[in-house]
Amino acid sequence: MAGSPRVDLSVPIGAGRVLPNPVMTASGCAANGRELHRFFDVSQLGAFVTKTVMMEPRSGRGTPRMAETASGMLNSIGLQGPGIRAFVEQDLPWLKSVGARVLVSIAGNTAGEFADVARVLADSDAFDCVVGVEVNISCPNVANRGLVFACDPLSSAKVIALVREQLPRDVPMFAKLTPDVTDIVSIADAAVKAGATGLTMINTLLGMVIDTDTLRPHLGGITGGLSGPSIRPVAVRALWQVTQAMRAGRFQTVPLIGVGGVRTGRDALELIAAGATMVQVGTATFNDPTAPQRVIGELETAVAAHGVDCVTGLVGIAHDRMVIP
Amino acid sequence: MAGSPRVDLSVPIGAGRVLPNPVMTASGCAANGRELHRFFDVSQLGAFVTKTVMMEPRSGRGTPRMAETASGMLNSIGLQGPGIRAFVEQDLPWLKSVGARVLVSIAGNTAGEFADVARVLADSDAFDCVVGVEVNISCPNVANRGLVFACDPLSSAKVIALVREQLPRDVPMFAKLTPDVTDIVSIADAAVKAGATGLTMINTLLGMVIDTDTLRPHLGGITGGLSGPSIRPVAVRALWQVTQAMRAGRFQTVPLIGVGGVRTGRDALELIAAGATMVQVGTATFNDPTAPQRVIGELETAVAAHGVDCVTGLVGIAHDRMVIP
Amino acid sequence: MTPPTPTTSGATVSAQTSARDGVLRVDGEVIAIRRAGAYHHLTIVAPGVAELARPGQFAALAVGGPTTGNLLRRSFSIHKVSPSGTYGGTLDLVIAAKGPGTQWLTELRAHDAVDVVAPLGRAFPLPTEPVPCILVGGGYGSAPLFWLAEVLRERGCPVEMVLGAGSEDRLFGVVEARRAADGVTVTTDDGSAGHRGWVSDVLPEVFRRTGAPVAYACGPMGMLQSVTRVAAEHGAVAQVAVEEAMACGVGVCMTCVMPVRDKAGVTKMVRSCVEGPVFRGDRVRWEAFHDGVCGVPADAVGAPQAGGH
Amino acid sequence: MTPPTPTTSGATVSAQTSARDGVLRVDGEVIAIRRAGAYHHLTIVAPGVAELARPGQFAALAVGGPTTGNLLRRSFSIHKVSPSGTYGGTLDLVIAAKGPGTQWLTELRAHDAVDVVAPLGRAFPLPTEPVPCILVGGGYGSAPLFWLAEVLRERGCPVEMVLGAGSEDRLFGVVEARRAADGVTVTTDDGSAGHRGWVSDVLPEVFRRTGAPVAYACGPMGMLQSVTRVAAEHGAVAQVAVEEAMACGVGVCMTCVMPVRDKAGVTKMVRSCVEGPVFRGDRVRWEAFHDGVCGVPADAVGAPQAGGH
Ligand SMILES: Cc1cc2nc3c(=O)[nH]c(=O)nc-3n(C[C@H](O)[C@H](O)[C@H](O)COP(=O)(O)OP(=O)(O)OC[C@H]3O[C@@H](n4cnc5c(N)ncnc54)[C@H](O)[C@@H]3O)c2cc1C
Ligand SMILES: Cc1cc2nc3c(=O)[nH]c(=O)nc-3n(C[C@H](O)[C@H](O)[C@H](O)COP(=O)(O)OP(=O)(O)OC[C@H]3O[C@@H](n4cnc5c(N)ncnc54)[C@H](O)[C@@H]3O)c2cc1C
Ligand SMILES: Cc1cc2nc3c(=O)[nH]c(=O)nc-3n(C[C@H](O)[C@H](O)[C@H](O)COP(=O)(O)O)c2cc1C
Ligand SMILES: Cc1cc2nc3c(=O)[nH]c(=O)nc-3n(C[C@H](O)[C@H](O)[C@H](O)COP(=O)(O)O)c2cc1C
Ligand code: FES
Ligand code: FES
Repeated sequence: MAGSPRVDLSVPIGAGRVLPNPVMTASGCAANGRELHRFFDVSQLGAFVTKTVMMEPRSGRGTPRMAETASGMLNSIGLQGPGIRAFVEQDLPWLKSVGARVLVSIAGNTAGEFADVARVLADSDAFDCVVGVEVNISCPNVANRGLVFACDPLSSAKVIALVREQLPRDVPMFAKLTPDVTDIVSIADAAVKAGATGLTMINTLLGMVIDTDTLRPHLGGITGGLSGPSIRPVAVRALWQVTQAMRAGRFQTVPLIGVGGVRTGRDALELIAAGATMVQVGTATFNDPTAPQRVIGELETAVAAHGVDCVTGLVGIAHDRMVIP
Repeated sequence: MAGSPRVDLSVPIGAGRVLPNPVMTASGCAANGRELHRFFDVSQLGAFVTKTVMMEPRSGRGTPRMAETASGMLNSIGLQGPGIRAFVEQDLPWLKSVGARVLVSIAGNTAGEFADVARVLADSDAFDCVVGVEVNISCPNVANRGLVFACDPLSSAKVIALVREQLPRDVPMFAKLTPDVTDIVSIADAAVKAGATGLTMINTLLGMVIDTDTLRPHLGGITGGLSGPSIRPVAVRALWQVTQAMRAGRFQTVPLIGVGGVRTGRDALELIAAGATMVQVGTATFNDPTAPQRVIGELETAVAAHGVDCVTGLVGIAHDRMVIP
Repeated sequence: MTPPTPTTSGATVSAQTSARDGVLRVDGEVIAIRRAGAYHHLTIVAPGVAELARPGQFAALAVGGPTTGNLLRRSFSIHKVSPSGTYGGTLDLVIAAKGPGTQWLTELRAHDAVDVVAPLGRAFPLPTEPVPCILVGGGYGSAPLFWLAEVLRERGCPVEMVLGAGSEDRLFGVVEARRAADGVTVTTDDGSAGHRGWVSDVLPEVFRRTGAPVAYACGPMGMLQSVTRVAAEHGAVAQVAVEEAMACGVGVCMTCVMPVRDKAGVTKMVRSCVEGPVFRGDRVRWEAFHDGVCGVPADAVGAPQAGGH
Repeated sequence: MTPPTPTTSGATVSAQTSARDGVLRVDGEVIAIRRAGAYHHLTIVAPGVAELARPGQFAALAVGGPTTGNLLRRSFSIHKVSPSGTYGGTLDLVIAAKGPGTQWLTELRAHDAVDVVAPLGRAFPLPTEPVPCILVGGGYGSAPLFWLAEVLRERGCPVEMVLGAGSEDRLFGVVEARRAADGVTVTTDDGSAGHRGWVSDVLPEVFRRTGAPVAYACGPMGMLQSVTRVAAEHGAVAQVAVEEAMACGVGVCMTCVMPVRDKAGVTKMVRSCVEGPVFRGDRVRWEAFHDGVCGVPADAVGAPQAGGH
């Protein structure tokens, strides 16, 4: 880092824990570490966020699983993964071995399954490299007509409360929210009150592409999740609204992880200014496999350019800088 | 149109009326006609959709009112307009004079104001050039904490029912929906049951941009509406879901107008394949002022390339063409 | 649907546009691009535009090519036009590389395609009498003034130019000014060329010396405001070309508005792309502008009411 | 954070990537681009890639430049590499212009920048004995085969090539093939060159004549499936390089999966970008592919259960 400006990039993730910088991978956009480690040392990240893991191994959906869209893409993976047991036996120990701080993303088909996954994780040998758990409630609830948990405050609260019981108190727990709701603040509120020590926003938007040659849905799974720079304005807005609500005292202030369309250090700073303490880099990694690491350096430069020596000084700053002419 | 393939582009807009082609401008993206008429004859359009007009003249918001985003933009105009009386005295007669078929977009601060606007319109001299009314319920409801009407089935239904009473039965009436809801099908359902003879989808997504130089919201109005190709996958998905629900008999089948990110004839065809009978061209007009007219020709070519001689044959076609391997 | 009309240079014009309407969408072609201090000077073949354009109007260029994620056109004052027969006419612009759009434009090479909509907006109104005129340009804001100077002198108006910028490299056209004007004053904030200071520091003297009843100005908003003030102090009218962020440039989006008084003194939020970019400076509600944001004056037509919309 | 290392040609390499890891992200530079029938042949300076690459691997190129709305890289088989000292090594690709990304790439000019990630994926496994080999290429699918032929012949393997395409202009490298192989058979669907028909029509004869125990193939999925079938009928193994839509190319997104049996016969949805693009043809569950869509076989690990997820 010779020649870089001196900026303290460290940020609190909750429960008294501190990350050396606010930049993370995004779940499902970095697999479980080995592949990106060929491009940069994943222990340099604030945290490495793993692909959402469920109880059992899952094949995911058929293909095509992706469609490129204007400044973004759709994906329909179907939460392919090895299952939590294989994850704690193979993936987590590897991440620990390279010195990564890990934010583990978990999900379940039912609220109970979320808790089961959390228990296996908490009991695992390599759990000490885990700096937090991200509860991906933006996935379908089999018990509720496949409706996404995070579309409903009650379902969200139930999952969060059950997972909370399985995790040691000193492990931060983030609820990952979907933007596809009428009122994201009410979901945030429910998650925090149920025990989430932080929130991750946003997951993908539900979208669809129809192939105009074949005139049928492009994705095997018909609809998919929209991600990339195209959705950044929605992420900024969601972070802004939830930060406003916390500042207004509607519910307890918790750290936010911003995600959605971050490609550069400036993009990361935009999410931070809206209220995020930490930032994840997702789809941009497909454009540039070095993106998560590159963003750390670019963010440092961008923060320094504002003459502050500590990134936490800019968290939510845009709320204090409104010009009312 | 010499050399063009022979395709019947005419489409039913409802109440027995037929448009010569399915392509329209989008409300707020074409002003009230004069400006685009310098680039092409607006009477060539299936219909010309006017800027949403309210009861009184409105100055709209301060500036900046726009921010460019990845493959899209944010706007925060604040429904600037001359008020319905000036509209029916100056704008509508001009549109009539050039032979345009007009879809008039209206809104109100309260449900009652929507009805008042509709009444003045229906009583106006040039009303015979009006082929339908688009009720922009994606605007804030002053009586309900500024919550957007279309975020709530009851508020939506109330507006639609009141406007319906003011319009002659043979005037098609479209409810314009916002995608910023947990369940767009339930809003569509409420609007149709309340008397909407069609639906327009989608209005902009709520978004926000923070200027990373000044670290404050870029727009004077803080948040704004996201539009452009970046949101097309969300429009396609919304049209798909509502068409699915109508095909499943959840509510009466009505014609849909697709809008969101259409830039080319192929984009228009994508929305048609998802279920739209008509298509509006919005933000793309800013990139190319001839876009709405260009899309007519491109759509004709795209339809012909599929070997069908009538665009209505492709409405919702993707629902019939799914491959389940 | 009617195919565009090809021209000798390969540039095409949208068929529906016609000279009657005063504006064209043209598939243009860069024929020359060269540096000019901190700026790039582009010459674009754009058949038909030259015949329609007048000084003060602007052109809106699409940026980024077929894969672009930047959808909005970028606007530039027309520096000059020449209705030469061979190419069907050219258009000159002076562009400062700033964000992604202007960066892309300034990296174009000869023979690259560029999509142009022009001419747009209201031109500088010309005096009916051969009165002395002062032309004030800030940075690249001087670009449209040389052509204006030429037109004014053709009408017998003596022309004084005042060019200002932050530093010498950000001045545009000082040499050209000496040819185009009867007198030239230069200022730079850092004193690297001409007088150290702002154009408003030297303007009073120029007004006194020339007795000009009108000043034409193009440049940053702050400068336009002070030109308006100094003009008023000398009993003159300022015609200022503003630069508001524009999404469409053609009058359909309502993003480019500013509070401007009409003849009757009523303030409306008017579109600077069609009712401007040239406004009478004394009609602009300068006090509404503050730090990059512009509010709606409370007395503007349809202004938000307290507790209202 | 450490700045990229500039090379003589101006191309830079991401500092964190290193040869140890077997893959690089390189700011490459086009040094030549020329048409080859229906395709474009690009030569790119990409220091370090040549030393790492083996036949069958691919490169993923970013498209559209700084303003691009197309974020995903496009993948191309590596046609050849040369670790020449002056430039720090070059990489050759053969690209068919199809959608916006390949269109942009094929319109690049010499000295344009292009962002390359390479080499990626699993190379063609080489026989340990000097056995005869059949190399089958469909369309631009022949691009990686000449380099493979060279490597095989260095090991003493006689090489037969079969090149097929829809029409003559879509054949790639027929002339090169005559030099690179001991025998060449050409087919076109329309008979415009070689035998009229598909490669699978002529393959049985080639297997009989050469007695090859292995065939290498690259081309459309349908062709790979029939090469696999014909190989099996002749007691041979097919090594096929597939082409699945890829969002990342580096193994992190899970979009490029296919149902493939492992050694134990268990079917998994495996990533074709890291576990492929070269697979043993008899391991691929071809029956799951249908009309551009691929389902998850019911016996695959973690397959959706009836009524389940
Ligand atoms: C009438 C008019 C005449 C102009 N004449 C010139 C000229 O002769 N030479 C010159 O270099 N520049 C001129 N400008 C400014 C020029 O349009 C902007 O610098 C340019 O649009 C910025 O684009 P960008 O991609 O570099 O920046 P970005 O910041 O990426 O632009 C983002 C968006 O904001 C808009 N925008 C940003 N800044 C401005 C601005 N100052 N004015 C209008 N829109 C803006 C852009 O059009 C774009 O839509 C003029 C502007 C106007 C309105
Ligand atoms: C391992 C591998 C090797 C390849 N080798 C070559 C080669 O040597 N020469 C060549 O011309 N082409 C090759 N292809 C195909 C090439 O990648 C696609 O034609 C190209 O990505 C299409 O991009 P586009 O912008 O033209 O099309 P678009 O349709 O705009 O592409 C949209 C998206 O879909 C993806 N995509 C579309 N078609 C394909 C496809 N067939 N394979 C993979 N991704 C696709 C693109 O990467 C992009 O993300 C190869 C593909 C793979 C996977
Ligand atoms: C291919 C792909 C797979 C994803 N898988 C997951 C996942 O397993 N769990 C999850 O919480 N989010 C998943 N996401 C969502 C991302 O983590 C992120 O929230 C979203 O993509 C927005 O960020 P981006 O625009 O930076 O990609 C996935 C996104 C993509 C593109
Ligand atoms: C500048 C601007 C102004 C708009 N004004 C209105 C409006 O007054 N009424 C309305 O119903 N929709 C309005 N819209 C939304 C559009 O009509 C359209 O629904 C939306 O932009 C999505 O389509 P697009 O992606 O083609 O622009 C506006 C959009 C833009 C960009
Ligand atoms: S820029 Fe669109 S109305 Fe002026
Ligand atoms: S393309 Fe992303 S995992 Fe293969």
